[in-house]
Amino acid sequence: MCLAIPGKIKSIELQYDGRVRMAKVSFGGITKEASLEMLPDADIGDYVLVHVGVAISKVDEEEAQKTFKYLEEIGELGDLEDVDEYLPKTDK
Amino acid sequence: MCLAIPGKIKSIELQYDGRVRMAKVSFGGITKEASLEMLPDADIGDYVLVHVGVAISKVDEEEAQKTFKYLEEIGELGDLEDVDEYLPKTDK
Amino acid sequence: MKYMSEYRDPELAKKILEEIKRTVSRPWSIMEVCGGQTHSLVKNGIIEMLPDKVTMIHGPGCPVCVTPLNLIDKAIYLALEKGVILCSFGDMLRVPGSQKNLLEAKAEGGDVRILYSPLEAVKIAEDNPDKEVVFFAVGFETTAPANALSVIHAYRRGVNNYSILASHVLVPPAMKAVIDDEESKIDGFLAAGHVCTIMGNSEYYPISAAYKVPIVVTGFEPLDVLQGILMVIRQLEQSKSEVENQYARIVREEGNPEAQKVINEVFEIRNQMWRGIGEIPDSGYGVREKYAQFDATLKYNVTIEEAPENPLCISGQIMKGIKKPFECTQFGKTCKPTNPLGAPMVSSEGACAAYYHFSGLVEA
Amino acid sequence: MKYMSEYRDPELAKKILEEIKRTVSRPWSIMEVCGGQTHSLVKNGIIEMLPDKVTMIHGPGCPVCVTPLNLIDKAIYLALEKGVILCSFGDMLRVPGSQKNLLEAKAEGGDVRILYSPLEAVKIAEDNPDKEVVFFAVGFETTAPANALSVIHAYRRGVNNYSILASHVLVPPAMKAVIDDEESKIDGFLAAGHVCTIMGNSEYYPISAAYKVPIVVTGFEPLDVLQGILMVIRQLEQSKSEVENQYARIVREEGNPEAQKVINEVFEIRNQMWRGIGEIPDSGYGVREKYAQFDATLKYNVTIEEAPENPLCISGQIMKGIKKPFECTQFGKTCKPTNPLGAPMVSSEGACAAYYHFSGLVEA
Amino acid sequence: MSEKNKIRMQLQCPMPKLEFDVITLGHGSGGVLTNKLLDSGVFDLLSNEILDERHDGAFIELNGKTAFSTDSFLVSPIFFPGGNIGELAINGTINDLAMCGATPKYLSLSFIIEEGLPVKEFWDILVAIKFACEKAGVQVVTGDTKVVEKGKGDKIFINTSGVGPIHPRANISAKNIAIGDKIIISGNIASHGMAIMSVREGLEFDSEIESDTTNLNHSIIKLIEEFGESIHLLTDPTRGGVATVLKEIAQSSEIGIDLSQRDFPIDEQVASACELLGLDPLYVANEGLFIAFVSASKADALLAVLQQDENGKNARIIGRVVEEHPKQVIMESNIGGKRVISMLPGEQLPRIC
Amino acid sequence: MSEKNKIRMQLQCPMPKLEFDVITLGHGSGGVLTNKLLDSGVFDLLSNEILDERHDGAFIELNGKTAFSTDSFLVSPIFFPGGNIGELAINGTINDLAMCGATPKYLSLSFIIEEGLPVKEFWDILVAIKFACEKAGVQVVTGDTKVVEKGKGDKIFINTSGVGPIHPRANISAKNIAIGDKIIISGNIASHGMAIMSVREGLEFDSEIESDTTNLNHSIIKLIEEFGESIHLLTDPTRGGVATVLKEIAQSSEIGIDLSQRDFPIDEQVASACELLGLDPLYVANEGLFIAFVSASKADALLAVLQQDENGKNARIIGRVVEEHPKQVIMESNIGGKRVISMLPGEQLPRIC
Ligand code: SF4
Ligand code: SF4
Ligand SMILES: [Mg+2]
Ligand SMILES: [Mg+2]
Ligand SMILES: [Mg+2]
Ligand SMILES: [Mg+2]
Ligand SMILES: [Mg+2]
Ligand SMILES: [Mg+2]
Ligand SMILES: [Mg+2]
Ligand SMILES: [Mg+2]
Ligand SMILES: [Mg+2]
Ligand SMILES: [Mg+2]
Repeated sequence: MCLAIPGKIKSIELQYDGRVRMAKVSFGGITKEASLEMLPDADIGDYVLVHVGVAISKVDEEEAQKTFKYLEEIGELGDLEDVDEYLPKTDK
Repeated sequence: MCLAIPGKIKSIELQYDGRVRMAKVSFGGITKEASLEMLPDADIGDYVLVHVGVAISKVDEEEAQKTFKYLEEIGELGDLEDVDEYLPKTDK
Repeated sequence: MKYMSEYRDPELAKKILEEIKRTVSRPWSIMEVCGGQTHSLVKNGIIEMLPDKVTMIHGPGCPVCVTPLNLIDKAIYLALEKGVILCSFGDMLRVPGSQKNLLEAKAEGGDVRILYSPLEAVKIAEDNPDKEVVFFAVGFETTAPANALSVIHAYRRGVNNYSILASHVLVPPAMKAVIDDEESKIDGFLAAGHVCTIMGNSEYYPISAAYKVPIVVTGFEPLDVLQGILMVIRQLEQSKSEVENQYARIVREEGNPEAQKVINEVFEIRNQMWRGIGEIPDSGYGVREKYAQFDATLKYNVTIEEAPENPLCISGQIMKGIKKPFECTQFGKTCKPTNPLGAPMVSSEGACAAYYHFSGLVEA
Repeated sequence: MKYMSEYRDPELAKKILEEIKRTVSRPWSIMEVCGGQTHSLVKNGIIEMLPDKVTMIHGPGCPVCVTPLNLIDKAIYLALEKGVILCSFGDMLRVPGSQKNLLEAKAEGGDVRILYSPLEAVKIAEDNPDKEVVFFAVGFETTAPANALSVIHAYRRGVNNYSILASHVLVPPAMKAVIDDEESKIDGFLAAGHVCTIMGNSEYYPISAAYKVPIVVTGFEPLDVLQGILMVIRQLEQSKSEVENQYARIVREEGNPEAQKVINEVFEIRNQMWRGIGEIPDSGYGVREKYAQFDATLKYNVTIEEAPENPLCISGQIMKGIKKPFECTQFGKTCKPTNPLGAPMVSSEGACAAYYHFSGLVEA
Repeated sequence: MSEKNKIRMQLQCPMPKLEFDVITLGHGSGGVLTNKLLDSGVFDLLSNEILDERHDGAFIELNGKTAFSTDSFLVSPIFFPGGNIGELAINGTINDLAMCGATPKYLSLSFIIEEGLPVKEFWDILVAIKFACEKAGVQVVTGDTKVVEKGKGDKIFINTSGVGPIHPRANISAKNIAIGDKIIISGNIASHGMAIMSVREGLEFDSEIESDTTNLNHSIIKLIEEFGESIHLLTDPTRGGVATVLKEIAQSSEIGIDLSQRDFPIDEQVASACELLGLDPLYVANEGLFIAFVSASKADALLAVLQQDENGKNARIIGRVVEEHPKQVIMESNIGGKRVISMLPGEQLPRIC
Repeated sequence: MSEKNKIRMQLQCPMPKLEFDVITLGHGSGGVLTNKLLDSGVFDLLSNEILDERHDGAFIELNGKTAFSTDSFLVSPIFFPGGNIGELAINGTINDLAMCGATPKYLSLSFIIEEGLPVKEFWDILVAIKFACEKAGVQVVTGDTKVVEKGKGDKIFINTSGVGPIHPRANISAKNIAIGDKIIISGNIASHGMAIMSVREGLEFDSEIESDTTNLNHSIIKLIEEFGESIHLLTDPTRGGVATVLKEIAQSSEIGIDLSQRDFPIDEQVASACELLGLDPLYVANEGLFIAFVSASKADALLAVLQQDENGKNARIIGRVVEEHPKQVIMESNIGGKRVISMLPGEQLPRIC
């Protein structure tokens, strides 16, 4: 349910008589417009989660690493050289 | 203009709540319905001229021979054995 | 078919032609009033068989050709913009309106239906109660009774989603208008047999008397037309100007009184626009007030700007017999059946199209 | 794609699985509330990878599946009989109404359009001022803000030919309804990450406390789901019943206040029919009076008889986790994705369809 | 196809029980439903070793000079007196191949179905296809089925393409036409088009008129075997009718054609129907008719043989190739007048008023 | 076709001046307008000796084992990133022939045009057809053009059928598939379908995704020349995508197939677009892609050769034929789970909610 995917804001413009901030969001190289009405402080460069044309959340980079930290915590990453390897990389 | 062709009334029935006499008219073997509202005294077996679904005239058998009589008159049928040859034949 | 095939006999045709040749002593111009007669002349190659002294002039008797441009535009508008089921006779579909024809409107998605009879249109209206059905009721006196009948049927049966877009034209006023034109050179008329079937012959006596022209009520088969021509020539050669009836097997002196009654019930005489000719007083039928609800012109109150006719088209002169189609500068060049500039190029009964198709003058 | 691909790492997945195996000591039934999670489980083959002691129960979190039959019939009626442009998300189109689905309505000539976003529908309405445009606004809390936004856009811009046919369902009341069922055997929940993105976590504390169930707000990628499962199991094994947030990269404790504002502006909470489950109090959103003109249910006042669900379909029990799809007598026999008897066989997020497609149990 | 034949065929080919009543979009999606349709037994009607391979294409054997032809068939209504669109599509391509002097052998068959077509109608079409193929001795070896939404098609369109070896004695080419060639028509004109008209809404009439759709390949091969190179050109006057096809030939080959209206064979009912609707039979479509340009010296002999054939009973010489008026077709009317024959400017419309 | 190519083609092929802007019913009537369209110069693009004969069929020469295939093409929109319906129709049949191990040689081309199609669009389609034919080395030798009323078609449908000699070293048949065969895919999946999606109204997105439509015949013949009988089966996963085609093969040949999701080549943008719309790329249509079943011993060598080919740069081994689970296709997911691959139940719909 509620298919939503994270993308990076490439540009922002005002539409609908200047009332609405609309972003061009890049998802792995493809671009789609999304309304920023739910994220007043989202800015160019931010990663946002987009659902049916509306950005509904900013991705928290720090929290994004928690899954990997959690695994490290439970000892399962003990044999991995470096946690960083699994952390989100910067998108081209 | 006013394409109309002669056909023979095969049957008559009342339609439109019994108000209208409609005929099945045969034209060289094909059959099409025609209203008899303009020909109150047309009957089965009569040849009628039909235009856009309405019978507008009964063919006068006697007059039909006039063309051939006329030709005879003007002397042009003189060398024909028999005028009858050119007169309308009974349709199958 | 009985009463048709026998009037196509080649031997007899030849004999009448010989008699025509024998009879004619000087040039005569004869107008066949009716497009059906034009069709018969060209389809059977009669024009070329006639002696040079006999010139046939193709009259205005093609209702499809004289239906005003504006009315075609209205029919198209009703089909495309008002979403009505627009019913019509087939040959009306290719007649150009100012922008397009009904065939194109149909191709663009308009519900345009070709019917054999206006009575069918009333049935379609009954079968489609939540649609409006309009019949494009063109025609001469011959067709007026059937169109009127459709209104009576709808009236009787309470079919309120039916109406007609009427354009009825009357032959005798047109004949007068044609012969009144100073350039006209008509010596005699073949009157339209099927029009007379309805109206009888009485309307022609005053014309024949006033203009001193022979008028022969004539049928449509080759022998009919040839005999009609012969009868006119005989009168001309004898300086007579009478009304004769070549087509007596079909046409009664008084016409068809029942049909006249039906016409009178639904229609009244009014001035009428003739495409290519202009307005002719008392030359058309309009729907009477009693049946106003079946008059599509009132029902939809569509105002469409009068579009100008193509100025290069001389169809008026063609229909008055002043010029022949091949005297038109556009004939066969910019104006062809695939791209008609004027109405006479559209219907195969139109003088220009008839010439284009059947005569030896042009290349397809 | 960043923030997706890294959560699909096979090595890490294996490690979490091993930790799950190590942790679990007795059988647990965990409901993933959201159809997106179900999809992830089956598409990635996770269910078979889990230890036998862990049973996943597929919850009611597929809005497409729980949209009332009657509302689908209404949407079809609007498309076919009222001639509106009916816009919808794609997966709604194959959901069976009582007679047919929207895809069939489209195939029958209805103007049914698949859109990515409800905001597009407002644009379509603006571009087609002489047409009515209806957006079939289904969804959970995640989608409600976008649907509400479309109404606000239309309101602001005076787009009066736009309305929504709304069917919004709320997750927490459904979770309660499911766990309240006496046959229910749910030990813990993976809460729907994207719903929480909007609403935050606060609604789950009372549930977790009242029913003594661990609730872990969880994402949708394989690592997310696996980690969520592990977190639930850890709590269960330690007899805890807390609310945890596996999906903190996206979900804030308080949710998205702007989105909540937009929802509140346009919608109010009301009772809601859930297909296959029945009416659940306070489990849906209706359009507020201020925006009544954009409410298609009021605008068209369509009354369509409630059609009975197929009595053989046990979709209610499926969605409550009481039964597995293959325990349905119709599963894979009369009921298949090509001929779904109930909604869970329709959307590929529906529990029955997910099982049908991706699990090893059936032949296509 | 006559009523009797139709009933016989339906008895021989009872429709399999199916899960669906109408063809839906899914049946053309390439997925489960497409396969279900393929496996439903519906297509078993056409089963043969080559088709049953169900590969991306068919494996066939051909050696030497081959004819290859294609046509898409749209006809409304799809069922009409004397046949349906199925046999029309088969016979159409078979006849085009025959006109090349070939023995039609393998056909492809491609459907574009408008969603909502009753499976029963599809079945009836396939049954007609089956029998048409059997009668002509051809096989459908490869096919395709697509489905379009309502309003994006018209019940069913069928494309057939076909191949077949050219008869060694055949030498068919417009280039072979010579001054003096006789023009032979194989039978009554205008039957197909008037059969369609007889069931067109708003124009319908009762008649015994049936479409003349049939396969001409056996008749043609017989003629070629006997008259070989004397047959200069073969063509089937389908859309546009006899007039259009002859005018096309006159123009492209720069020859003159003289025709005699009197000699055109036409069924009385068909002629009457043309009178009723104001149509010229010369422009009405035919389906099971051919025109042959034959060297003058062999024309009578060929005509005699053709008149013995079931497809040539009403065959007649209707005209000849002349040196005069190149590119022009001139017809002597029944009463001896002359008229020039041009092409149909568009679809012929009933002329009523 | 890239933008650059498109512009080059348009420069090379300026449209002739025509009397008409749109295709109308008359152009399909078989009469004057049909001839006018044929003579307008529009079709000169495809001119060749055989086609120019303009007979009822084409005269061609074929010797021995031949492949014969047909397909009707409907695509909306008719112009899409990377191509248009014209080249799609040419490449589609070329590829079906190639999948038979044949060298495509002669094509038929049949149009069903919805009234109102701008002639300019028709021209652009013909230009694409011309270049696709040239690239593949095939000739259109026979054709047909029909026009339907508005609302009875969808801009343009194209049927192509084709024939070509089967390569003497080819032995393509599902019967040759053996346990252990490797399954090779020639390139990235799902590009065509997602290129279409990217311009579907209401779903559109910006991307560099282009349809993969291309002719595969040269690539295939090269492989056959080198690997002959080791290539057991060839097929192009068009409608229904890779999943559907493999499931069909597994079912009809009663073999098991194991796939590895990890090994499927896919363009990042295409993958992202699938995520955005909730589509499974395994079910998305391809046009210039093929799947080969190759005997295990030759698979790596073949892959190496294929990867040198312009149509095989991204080729990969994606699975193998197994004895277990006959008729089933089982895929190991990225994270190591297993799922059964079934056929698409109908058209795949964007899954958003
Ligand atoms: S040829 Fe054309 S332009 Fe000239 S008068 Fe006739 S209709 Fe008008
Ligand atoms: S398998 Fe079908 S009938 Fe059974 S519960 Fe699922 S949807 Fe209902
Ligand atoms: Mg293929
Ligand atoms: Mg052909
Ligand atoms: Mg043909
Ligand atoms: Mg195919
Ligand atoms: Mg239709
Ligand atoms: Mg032909
Ligand atoms: Mg094919
Ligand atoms: Mg193909
Ligand atoms: Mg053709
Ligand atoms: Mg359309």
